[in-house]
Amino acid sequence: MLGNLIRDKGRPGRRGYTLPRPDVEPVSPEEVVPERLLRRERPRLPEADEPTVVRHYTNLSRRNWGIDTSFYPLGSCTMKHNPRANEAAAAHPGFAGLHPLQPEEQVQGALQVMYELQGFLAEISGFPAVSLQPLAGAQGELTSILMIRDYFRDAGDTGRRVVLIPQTAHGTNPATAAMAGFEAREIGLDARGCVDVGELRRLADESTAALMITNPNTCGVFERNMEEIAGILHSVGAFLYMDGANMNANMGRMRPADAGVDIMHFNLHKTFSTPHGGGGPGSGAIACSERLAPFRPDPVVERRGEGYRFARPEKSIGRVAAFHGNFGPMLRAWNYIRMHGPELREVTDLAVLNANYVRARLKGTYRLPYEGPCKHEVVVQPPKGIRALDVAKGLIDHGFHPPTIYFPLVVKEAMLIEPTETESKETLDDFVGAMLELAEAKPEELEEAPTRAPTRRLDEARAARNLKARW
Amino acid sequence: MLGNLIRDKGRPGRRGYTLPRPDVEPVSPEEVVPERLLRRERPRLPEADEPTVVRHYTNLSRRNWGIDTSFYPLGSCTMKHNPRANEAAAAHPGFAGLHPLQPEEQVQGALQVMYELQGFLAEISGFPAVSLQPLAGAQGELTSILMIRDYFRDAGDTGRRVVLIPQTAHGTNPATAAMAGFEAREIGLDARGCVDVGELRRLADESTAALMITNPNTCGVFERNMEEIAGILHSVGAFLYMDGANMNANMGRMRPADAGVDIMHFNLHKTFSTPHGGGGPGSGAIACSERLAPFRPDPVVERRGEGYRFARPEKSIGRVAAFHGNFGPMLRAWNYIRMHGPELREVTDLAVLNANYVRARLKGTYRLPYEGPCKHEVVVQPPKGIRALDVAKGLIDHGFHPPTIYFPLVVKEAMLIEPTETESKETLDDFVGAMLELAEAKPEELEEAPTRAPTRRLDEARAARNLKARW
Amino acid sequence: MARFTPHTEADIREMLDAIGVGSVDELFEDVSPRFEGELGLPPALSEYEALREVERLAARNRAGLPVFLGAGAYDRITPAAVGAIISRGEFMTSYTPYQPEVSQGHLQAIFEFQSVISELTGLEVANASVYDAASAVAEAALMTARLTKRDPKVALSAGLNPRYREVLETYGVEVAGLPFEGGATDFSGVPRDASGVIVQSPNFFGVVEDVGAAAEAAREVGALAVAVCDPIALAVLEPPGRLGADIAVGETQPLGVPLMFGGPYAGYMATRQRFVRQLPGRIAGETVDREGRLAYVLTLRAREQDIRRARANSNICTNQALTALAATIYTALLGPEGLREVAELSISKAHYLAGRLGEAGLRLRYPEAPFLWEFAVEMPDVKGANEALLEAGIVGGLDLGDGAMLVAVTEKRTKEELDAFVEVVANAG
Amino acid sequence: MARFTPHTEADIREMLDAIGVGSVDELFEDVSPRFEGELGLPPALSEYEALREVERLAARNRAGLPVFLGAGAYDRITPAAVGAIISRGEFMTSYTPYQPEVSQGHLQAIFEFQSVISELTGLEVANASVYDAASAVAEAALMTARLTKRDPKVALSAGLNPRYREVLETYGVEVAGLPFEGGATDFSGVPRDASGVIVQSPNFFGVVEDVGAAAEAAREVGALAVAVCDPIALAVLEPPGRLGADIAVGETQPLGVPLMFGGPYAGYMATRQRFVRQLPGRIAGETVDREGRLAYVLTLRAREQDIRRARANSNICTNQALTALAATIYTALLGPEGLREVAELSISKAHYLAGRLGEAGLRLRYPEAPFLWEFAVEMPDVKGANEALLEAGIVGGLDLGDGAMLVAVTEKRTKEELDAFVEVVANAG
Repeated sequence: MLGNLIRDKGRPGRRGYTLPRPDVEPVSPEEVVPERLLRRERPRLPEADEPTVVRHYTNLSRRNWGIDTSFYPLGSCTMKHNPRANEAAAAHPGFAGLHPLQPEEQVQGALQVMYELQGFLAEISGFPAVSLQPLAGAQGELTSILMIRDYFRDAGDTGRRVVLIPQTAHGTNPATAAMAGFEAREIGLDARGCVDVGELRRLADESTAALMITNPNTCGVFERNMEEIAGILHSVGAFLYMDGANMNANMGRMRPADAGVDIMHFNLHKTFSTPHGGGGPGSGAIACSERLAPFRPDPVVERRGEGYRFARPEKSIGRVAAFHGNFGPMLRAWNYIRMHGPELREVTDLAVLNANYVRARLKGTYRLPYEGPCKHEVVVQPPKGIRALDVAKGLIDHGFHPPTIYFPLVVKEAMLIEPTETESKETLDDFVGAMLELAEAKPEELEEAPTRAPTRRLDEARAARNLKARW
Repeated sequence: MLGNLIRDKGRPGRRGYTLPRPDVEPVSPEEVVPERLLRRERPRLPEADEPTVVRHYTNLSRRNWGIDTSFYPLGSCTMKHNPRANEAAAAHPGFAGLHPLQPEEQVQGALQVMYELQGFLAEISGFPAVSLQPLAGAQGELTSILMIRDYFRDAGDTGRRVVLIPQTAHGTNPATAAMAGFEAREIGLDARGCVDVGELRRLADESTAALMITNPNTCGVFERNMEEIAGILHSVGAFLYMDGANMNANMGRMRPADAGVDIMHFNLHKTFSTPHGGGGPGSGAIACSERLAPFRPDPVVERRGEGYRFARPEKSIGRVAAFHGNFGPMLRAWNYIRMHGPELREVTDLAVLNANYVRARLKGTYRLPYEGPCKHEVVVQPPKGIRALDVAKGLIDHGFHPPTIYFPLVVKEAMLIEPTETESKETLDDFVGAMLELAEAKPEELEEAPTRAPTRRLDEARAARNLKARW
Repeated sequence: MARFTPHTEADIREMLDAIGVGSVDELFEDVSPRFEGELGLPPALSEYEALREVERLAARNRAGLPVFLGAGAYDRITPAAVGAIISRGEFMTSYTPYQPEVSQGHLQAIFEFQSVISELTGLEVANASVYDAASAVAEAALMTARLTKRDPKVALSAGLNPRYREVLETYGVEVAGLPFEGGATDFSGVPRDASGVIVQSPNFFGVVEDVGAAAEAAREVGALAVAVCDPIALAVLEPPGRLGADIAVGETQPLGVPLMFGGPYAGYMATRQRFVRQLPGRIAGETVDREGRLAYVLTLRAREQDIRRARANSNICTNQALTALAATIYTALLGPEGLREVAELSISKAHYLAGRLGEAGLRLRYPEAPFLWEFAVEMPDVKGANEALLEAGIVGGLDLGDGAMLVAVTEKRTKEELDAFVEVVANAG
Repeated sequence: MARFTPHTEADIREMLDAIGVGSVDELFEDVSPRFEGELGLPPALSEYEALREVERLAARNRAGLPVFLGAGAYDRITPAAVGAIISRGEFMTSYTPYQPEVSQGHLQAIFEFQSVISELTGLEVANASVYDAASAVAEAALMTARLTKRDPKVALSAGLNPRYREVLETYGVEVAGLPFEGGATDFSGVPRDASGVIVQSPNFFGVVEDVGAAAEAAREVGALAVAVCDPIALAVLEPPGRLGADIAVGETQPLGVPLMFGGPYAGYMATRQRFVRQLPGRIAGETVDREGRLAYVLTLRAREQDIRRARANSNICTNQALTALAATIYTALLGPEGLREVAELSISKAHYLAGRLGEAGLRLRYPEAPFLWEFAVEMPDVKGANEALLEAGIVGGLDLGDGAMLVAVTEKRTKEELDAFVEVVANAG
């Protein structure tokens, strides 16, 4: 019997799609391309009919969980409900059919969406300037750090080689700093899980380009010393960058610009409910101060009279994407913000309420490395003798997607739980019930989990050892 | 813990949808309706948020199989692939947003679709006249028989009280005859499974209004004596009606009008690939001879000059639907026929090929009550000692939706298998493999099946005994 | 090669060999008379070409304009989530749940639909849907005959949607007319041999009728009362079951189903528990599986055609399951408060429009009768008014053919649209 | 109340009690500086109102016209099945498959995507996608630096899409220009310290370049060759892996992904097996579960930022999984013959158009160079031509700013549209 790949389900000569018949004289590749540049062997691609393709991918999807099927409290990923209205907006042929290079006068509706979204993000963050171009959060980080790099280049300030990064940071932060040519230097935490201000004072100097802070940080703890931190950095001429992955704890409650942040990125797919798609597309818009605004990527959208147009910021770092960014997620985020208006604050409030509720209910059974209240997510540790991995797999058998585990790195056996505001108390109660039950399970039983998922635990080492990454 | 109904997942005060704010002075029902006609108690409806509703119905769907998930050889139901192009057509707001009572000049595109579809069905059946109005196959039957009734009334022929129905007929046939006020009289079969022509000769007389034949019949056997049968009926002044549920075995190979049929219905959802939706919507268009054409339901679509308009046939039986029929399925069927053109014959050919292939492969293990070749479906019987029901449930554990079982009634332990043309040889081979394996299973083991489905076998008697049909 | 078929030449060869015939033609040797020609259909189009053709035809329709037509189909707001869910393949590409073990999704959805209808109508039991409101009315009339053991004969007035009445008559039900005055029905003269009395509320002209009076009139002659009700209206009107109706029927299109030029919609039917065996159509009931887990199954099947054949209580088989699912999801999203809000918004806007039309000098046909969101307004030249409205980008109301327009106003209409309507009509009138 | 949240007043009360605080405000007491104002955003709209606004904005775009723009994004035919499948909630609402037991759908789809890309490019291994072609080019350039242990410096010509070049430069890669003549690149002068040579084929001007020459030139200086290829072109062109390229990158938008004003698209990257540890991004690999069943898992994770942090080979995390899935489904539907047919139809139509333009007296900029479906044609007034085209309901080609228009012709263009294009341009020119 053949395997389960789509290629195994085909047979030579089958076709899943019919194209229009030629209405002009056929011209073959052989007639127009030199022979040595012509393909000699057919690619071994599936040859399958539409019914088979539809059934194959439908059944694949049934081996996958999403927010639509299950509670999905993946910490730092903000797996909130994706409103179907957003999808209706993005499906509109008046947007979906637009070519990115159509002249500005043909795409005024799209430009207006971008212009207004820039304004919404400016308002939410408190910054005067936005760029929607970065294609994902990590690219938003890179864009921000490159802007800082270019700022110093432009200022002739050549000694800025260090970017400070708290131990709690997402891995993308140090990777970004390195990619932008900086030395990523780690900075420790205080007892509350916040950036150690004392250490910052010692480390920050004229070689410092920026500190990359996440707030609330990945322990779910609010960095209360933001203003002080910003002050220290500014005093040595450095910038404070904020990783906006956790903006779902801030909207309407804290504006990064007010706290002294100089530049930040948003994850439209996290905070503003655009679908995560199994790992993208995301969208990593950035917002920044006047000082950094001239360095934004090319282009941004400006208003001129009644119309909108693209413009290149004066000292732009250049493009980070071939076109204008991931417009699909922008349109969805615009729609989401339009459906909330100032009530976005309640999104924040309920996200934080949900996390604190889970925290309160787990307290006493799970260990809480940091004092409360937490923000939109909470980091917990299983009781001694039980591994986070086993609890995670055990949750699958209870019908829950596991939280993020073994992150943040500073907490041993960390389980980072982000319920988001779109989950009900009953769901949280069921989840807590499962967590409490698992805390009392025998480790050797837990080791067997999951038993009710599409697969049992996988041999991950084997995949790396004998790499097979294609048919 | 609450149950799994959507109502159990709500809580007073929750809302899944926000409506526009009033932009006029609010008027309450109390202001405009006499108090005794005002609702006193709130209906106990779900109060749930959008995330919960989406998750609930997504997970319900995951407890359901469809053609998209599994081979679904339900005999007499033509569970062929539903092309996604049809869905794209039906989703077009230029159709989906049309009110049925918009004046004809505002709906010319929709009328053209109906007019062309009438023509397509006329061509496929060989008849000069079509009505698209019946909302499902059974209503198409009823429409046909009512037309025959009115024909005789109109002709002053008052003695026609009997409708003859072969033993193999779908249950809708006798039910329809009864509903139209006729006496449904059964007629037997010959050894081949076809209408017993001798018996027909004896039964047919001036009290006969019609014979309702299905061709190929529900044994998957072609009624070869169609012309003779039509002749007998016509000789006594009666009509030959054909149940078109099985047109997937006829398109391009046999036109009912050519065989002497006077009137027939189509199932657009079977033959022309519109989705069955878990039990509808269907669409039961009819086609008929010139003689019966004046009796078609009101309205049909006519062409006048460059435009299209509705018209009431001269002696119409009246409406069978509030509006023009199930337009959604019509549009899909139109699209399907446009994508096939004369190649519809190949649909028929491959449907019949698939059924005969299954038949040939099962032969020797399963009993074949009728000689071959079969048409688009085949009736088989399990080996002695094994029940059709058990094989059916066993198939579920192999990942196949069961065929129709215990129908046709004339075959004991019947399993009516209709593979349709959209299934591949590999799928049929896998299915046959499962069937052969089940034929050798121990009855007591089979009795346990299914064990891998969302539920085990149900207590059907209990459902009827203690009727609970609502929350 | 045919589209959507996987057969290669090699497949066909192998299959023919297994069957033991030389060609596909041989499989049709028993077919007589055989059609040997080529079907006279336009040549096959690719998907893209066909959809472009759909696009072209769609452009010949006037869709997307504000619509003031009602009369049984209403231009209401449809939540995006409804379409997203019902298009899932498991719902869309399955059929009647004869095999409950692999059909729990649809079965439970039907159970929920029945529950929604029972709650809205105030009756104990509902079926899984019938084709549309018209066939529901007809089936209900036939049901009254079976239950009263009388010939099917129903008393009704001009307040019943004339299209429903037409279908009733097509289905062979005798109709006895009742007087209709001032917008409402006079139920005092129900014939003694009637099997049923039918009351629509709000009626065809939008007027809220006295369902209780109809029920009483039915009871007096030993007939049953059938109420025809818009489910949105039941968010604010006393349910027919509470007013004495024995059967309630109607159209679920207002519950989140697109207009789609008249269908697919879905009729609903509800009745008293003791009449359930005369209820046509599918019914899903609760039960348990072998392991005691709650599950759903089609039940009381002995009423149906595939079991009882000529003695079935209807010939209905395929109903409108997917549409009924849409209505269920809609109701779940809106909830009781949402439905009420839809009703209230529609009432507010309709009464605003009626008021403005009055100010503009137009007269309601039934000025004293209570209405919700649909009303007849007198107009010297309805056709002219509708043409003027269309020019202004508005689809006007239904021309009643006797100097009045039937106007429906849903929650979807904005004040702007209402004002534009008044302005055009006032000038055209 | 916020939308899409289930919290009732009672829920909130109970939850606050469990937490032991009196109000939600208290949960923000540690926030400083706290924002105490109201966000200056337009008031909340209902779904219907928001979507009507979308409708209005969409009407300010000129979409749905025949498009002759290419330059990295192509108006190709998209099968209806693609959108139907990728919108399934399990695919759409999940995230990176960190938990393989409940993510086999996406993991297998990634494995299939990698396989498709490997097959098309003739290279052994591909990743799960990066953001777009531009970032793929930049990541490839950085990869050449890591592999050669040189500073990132790539040789390339004007044949590379200038937008890709811009991103490359933004990413900090040094660029050495190569001569570009007659529509093709002269690879003879690659600097000895270059880490890579980049060749795009078909190049920005639509011309098929000699990828083999680029590879040889790279090898001579110890650099690696990066080929940038349209995946549809690879149905007919010799794959870069066979022509000596070490890395192939490109844009999967032509594989069934809507234009969507420039994104989401998905970049692909493929390379030789021995370079896999320097490949950025996710990679799904085959393995087995405890019961020996075949399954898929993210593998070689030690390359990635969440494991290796500052020493990761890229900072990429979220990629374009759903778009990559769309491309995989598209490829599965079309198959090798379908892809070839798309290419051949495009070639036929483009050459027909080029011929007709020639007849009309317009000159191709590179008349001797081989092209597939995109070409530069000289025109005195490109802007004027495009305006005339728009008036005729056609979106013209890209104004190259130097008296030429870059014209892309896909299989979607009909002869009618091509003829109309010629007629307008001939008259406007």
